[in-house]
Amino acid sequence: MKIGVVIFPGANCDADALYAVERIGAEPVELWHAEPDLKGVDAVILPGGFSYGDYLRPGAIARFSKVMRPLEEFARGGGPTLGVCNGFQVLTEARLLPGALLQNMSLRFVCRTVPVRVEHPDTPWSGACVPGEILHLPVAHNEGNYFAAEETIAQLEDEGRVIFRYLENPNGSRNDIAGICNAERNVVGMMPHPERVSDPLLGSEEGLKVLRSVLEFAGAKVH
Amino acid sequence: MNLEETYRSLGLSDAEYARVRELLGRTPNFLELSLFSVMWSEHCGYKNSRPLLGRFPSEGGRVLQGPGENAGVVEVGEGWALAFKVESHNHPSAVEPYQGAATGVGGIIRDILAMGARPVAVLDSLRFGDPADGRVRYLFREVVRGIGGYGNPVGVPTVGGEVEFAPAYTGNPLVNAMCVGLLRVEDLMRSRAVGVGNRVILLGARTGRDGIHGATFASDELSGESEARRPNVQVGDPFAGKVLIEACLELRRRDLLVALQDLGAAGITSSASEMAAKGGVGIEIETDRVPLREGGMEPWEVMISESQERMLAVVEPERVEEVLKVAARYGLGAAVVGRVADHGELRVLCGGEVAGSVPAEYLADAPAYEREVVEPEYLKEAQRLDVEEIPVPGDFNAVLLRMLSHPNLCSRRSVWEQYDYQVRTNTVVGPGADAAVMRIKGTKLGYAVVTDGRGKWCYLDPEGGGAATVAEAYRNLSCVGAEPVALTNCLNFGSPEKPAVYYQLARSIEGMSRACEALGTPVVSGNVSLYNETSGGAVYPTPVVGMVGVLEDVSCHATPGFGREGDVVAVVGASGRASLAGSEYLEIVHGRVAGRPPEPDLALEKECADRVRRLIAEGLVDTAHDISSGGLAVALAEMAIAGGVGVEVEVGSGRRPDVELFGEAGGQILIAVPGERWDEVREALAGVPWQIIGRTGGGGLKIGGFVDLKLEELRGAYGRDLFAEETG
Amino acid sequence: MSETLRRVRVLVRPKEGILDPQGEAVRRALPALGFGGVGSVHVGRLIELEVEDESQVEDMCRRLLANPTIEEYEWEVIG
Amino acid sequence: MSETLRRVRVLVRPKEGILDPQGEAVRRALPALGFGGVGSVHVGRLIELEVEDESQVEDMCRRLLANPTIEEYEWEVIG
Ligand SMILES: Nc1ncnc2c1ncn2[C@@H]1O[C@H](COP(=O)(O)OP(=O)(O)O)[C@@H](O)[C@H]1O
Ligand SMILES: [Mg+2]
Repeated sequence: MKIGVVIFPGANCDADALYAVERIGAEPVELWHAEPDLKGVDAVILPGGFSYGDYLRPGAIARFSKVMRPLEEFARGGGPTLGVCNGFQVLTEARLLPGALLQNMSLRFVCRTVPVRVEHPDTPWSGACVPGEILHLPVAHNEGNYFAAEETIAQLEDEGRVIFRYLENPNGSRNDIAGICNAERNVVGMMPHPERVSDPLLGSEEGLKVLRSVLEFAGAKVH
Repeated sequence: MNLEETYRSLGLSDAEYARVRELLGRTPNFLELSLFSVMWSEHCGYKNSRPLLGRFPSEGGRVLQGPGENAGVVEVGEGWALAFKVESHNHPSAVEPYQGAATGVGGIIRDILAMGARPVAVLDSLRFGDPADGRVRYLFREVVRGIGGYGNPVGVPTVGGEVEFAPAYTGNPLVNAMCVGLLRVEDLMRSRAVGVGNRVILLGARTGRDGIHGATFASDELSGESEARRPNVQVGDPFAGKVLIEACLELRRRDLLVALQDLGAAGITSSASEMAAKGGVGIEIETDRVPLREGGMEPWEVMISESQERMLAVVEPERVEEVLKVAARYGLGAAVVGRVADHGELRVLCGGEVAGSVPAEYLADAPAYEREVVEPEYLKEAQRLDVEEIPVPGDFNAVLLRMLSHPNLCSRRSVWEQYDYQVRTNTVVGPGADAAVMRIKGTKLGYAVVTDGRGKWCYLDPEGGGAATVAEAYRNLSCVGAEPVALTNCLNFGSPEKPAVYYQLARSIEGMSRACEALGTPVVSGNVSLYNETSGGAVYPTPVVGMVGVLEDVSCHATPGFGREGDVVAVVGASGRASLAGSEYLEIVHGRVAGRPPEPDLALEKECADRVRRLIAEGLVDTAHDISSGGLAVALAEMAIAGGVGVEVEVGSGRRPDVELFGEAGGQILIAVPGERWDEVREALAGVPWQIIGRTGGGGLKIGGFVDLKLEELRGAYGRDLFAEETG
Repeated sequence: MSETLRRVRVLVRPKEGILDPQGEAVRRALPALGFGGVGSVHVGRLIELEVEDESQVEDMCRRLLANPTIEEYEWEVIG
Repeated sequence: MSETLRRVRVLVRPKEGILDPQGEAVRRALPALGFGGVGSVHVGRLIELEVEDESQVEDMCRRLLANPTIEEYEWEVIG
């Protein structure tokens, strides 16, 4: 399976995402922001970092990158797409996911490992988890405070689209939301960094479960 | 303004001006005078420290590059090497703390980049005044935000550092940043310009008027006038910095560069003249080819601007096009601004005319001042301490809680949680331990990094304190299981023109050097920051040491937290040396900064630390922590809090309990070992002093009949948020 | 060419009802500095740019300069 | 009480000559988004607040709302 990792200028978790993809035994493919080509990948990860310095608003400039046109097509066509941290911010700016990520309530950048509950395993990025499973995942962000209009939040909850939820909310996000998916459930955005917990030497490899899900998902689809 | 006023206003002394005239054999024009003034500033020219720095031992088996380059480089193994250096940004941070700290991080990262290394870790060593003061709190908060504000986006994890508070730093905070870079030995780059006819390419941001005369500013005492110099303030652009890193690494990978140099203080002038002087060549810069951010800049302004996020590269003519292409792909500015020449001069051209030209080696060779080293008056008085006058407290629980919640001893979590310490997924042990441990992907190898500074001890005893600083760094690396290899340092002192400060500087260097020799850790790079003074006087003499160590198998490392109940808890190192002199306890509880701290016994120090390190490397010990600020009681509390497991120990030397509990000496390491492994450990410790003091377990900390506290109580005191607004 | 450029000022602010932690932080900081009697505080963005064609500005605001989910904007030509 | 409150608008922008990384990044991004003909771009802060006593505003700007080291500001009463 080929998993593409988009490299925006200013992204800084691209290498980590590529590494994690390798760790789950998939083939990592670099997708350069300026090339409108997904190189035939089966899934795409928009990694964390500070694309364009997070200037103006996180993700605001990156979402206009050339690579975003084929990516939007891919996502709208049901392709498994994961945005992590800044990647999540890009997906909301691109309207592939609802809502926005505001500045943390504390007004501080926060880098901390927090317990996160997997609410729904029926996405390509959570299928390897059991419902209610608790993963310990690091967050590292300044704008991770998920916000959407009341109706949108209610809809997300009703439709089971809150995929990851903080047990200890590090940023003030509504309903302790750590990650959501789109209505078709193939596009997931999350603030915690699963790719960072990808090796026992780093403390744990719990995060690989999130990424392995997409392998299972692809396998399931083939059968 | 006449000539005399001009050179004085640029910061040159009469004698220095005379020297310039003599060297040139003529009167310099304004541009040339500007070049000399920035290059002969203390900051760039090391006028007062150069003769002393020669004392540092700088050679060792693993050293690939000692002082004299943008960073020192040591070999790790399997073809890997580490480049590292620490640098100060004290003055800019005093004026504009966020941007001062941010650009400090950016600047040191580019020094590492210039060696051809990928920046992989940042550490920050910070000193502020009393945090009860509102302005101090503002400086502290903004400096920390600035470090994260640059380090986080640029994708280099900030994995360690220190923060200390003392009134001596009130008007003049210290903001030192260290960066470590990883490279293949064969990729080591240097900044020597060679090859007459080669092109000089300026990479990165456009040049503006920012930081004009920043180097001179950094070499001045802070005064009301500093406020007026505010247009000097530089703003960091981490996004541009990140792009610059990636582009330079690609240029390096594709072997497109002859030499590379960052632009720091004194901008193009400093970089070009140093590159030329090192290569024994000349460099011509055409200022009208330099991409500018604002109109109407004079050639001299272009030459000394300190705009951030720029690098200077020497490139063979036939590779220029390729270099420009790589830059374009990254959206990075790049312009050919000059060429390497055979005349040995830094020549500035504007509109085809020579605007100024001076031999590069003269610029690089500032006059050096040696002064007499005379013991200052204050020292004898400060060292006087009659312990009998210090009352023994009644309630040790209360004393310990008070100490644990003191800004100098409490948890630094509220600082380091603002830093991304994990990005790049190599951080094996992050902030909060004795040293950070990093892995090198694709190998079993790891390295550890730490910064240490003991300003108060250096104030009370410059030589002993200097040695203790190096010994502490050595011990901290050993506690995580790393073999200490080499160090970098930043010498933060007051005005060297004051005899007391010069004495502190000279003796600290002596003490550090002795420790380096005894411990076998050479100095491979460093930085000097003098004139750290305000009307309130000089800062504590604060040499900051950044040390790097190697782990052959990074999976065998240790952390401070107690991990199991029932472990044997032992102290390795000489007992009975702990003293209240210069201790945190003496200051926090009794309000005194006094006494002569115990001098490290370097041979024993090394022996003990090396034994512990070997035990860790062999996988026998995984829990270790040195006894440092706050003494035994604080060290035990930290281990219990970190691991969430309590401990019960006895103390019984018959000395005063406050000395036993809170005295400081250095040289001692606490280890916790499962009972079944103890015999093996004991055998390995044969020949060095050690002592079993108790066992882990229970829900808190018990020390003899003196301390009995629950983990929650310890956590409550220790875990305070340093940024929370004080009430009352 | 600079004669043909118009200067435009764009003001972007958090929409009514959207959490504004920065504004809130400023509001809370003011009394400690001795500034009493302050009601609401909101922090937004100011963007000043020079454009050749002001008919593009509305589109720029909607697509890039503001995020309609959380922000509202207004703009005017100032020179 | 709200009758006695005046609405004040504060504009804070990077001082002339001080680097404006945000403005620069936006300026460079615009052409790729199909917005040509853009000259300079500067990004600053907009602060809107309600105060009882507008004579305090100048002081507020200097001490809290702007960083006079690198920023300049202007303010006006808007209601
Ligand atoms: N305290 C010190 N100990 C050892 N080397 C030092 C010290 N201070 C400066 N150096 C060395 O002197 C050279 C010049 O330092 P500096 O001007 O800070 O370098 P750069 O211009 O690359 O930032 C460097 O090679 C640096 O490592
Ligand atoms: Mg350098």
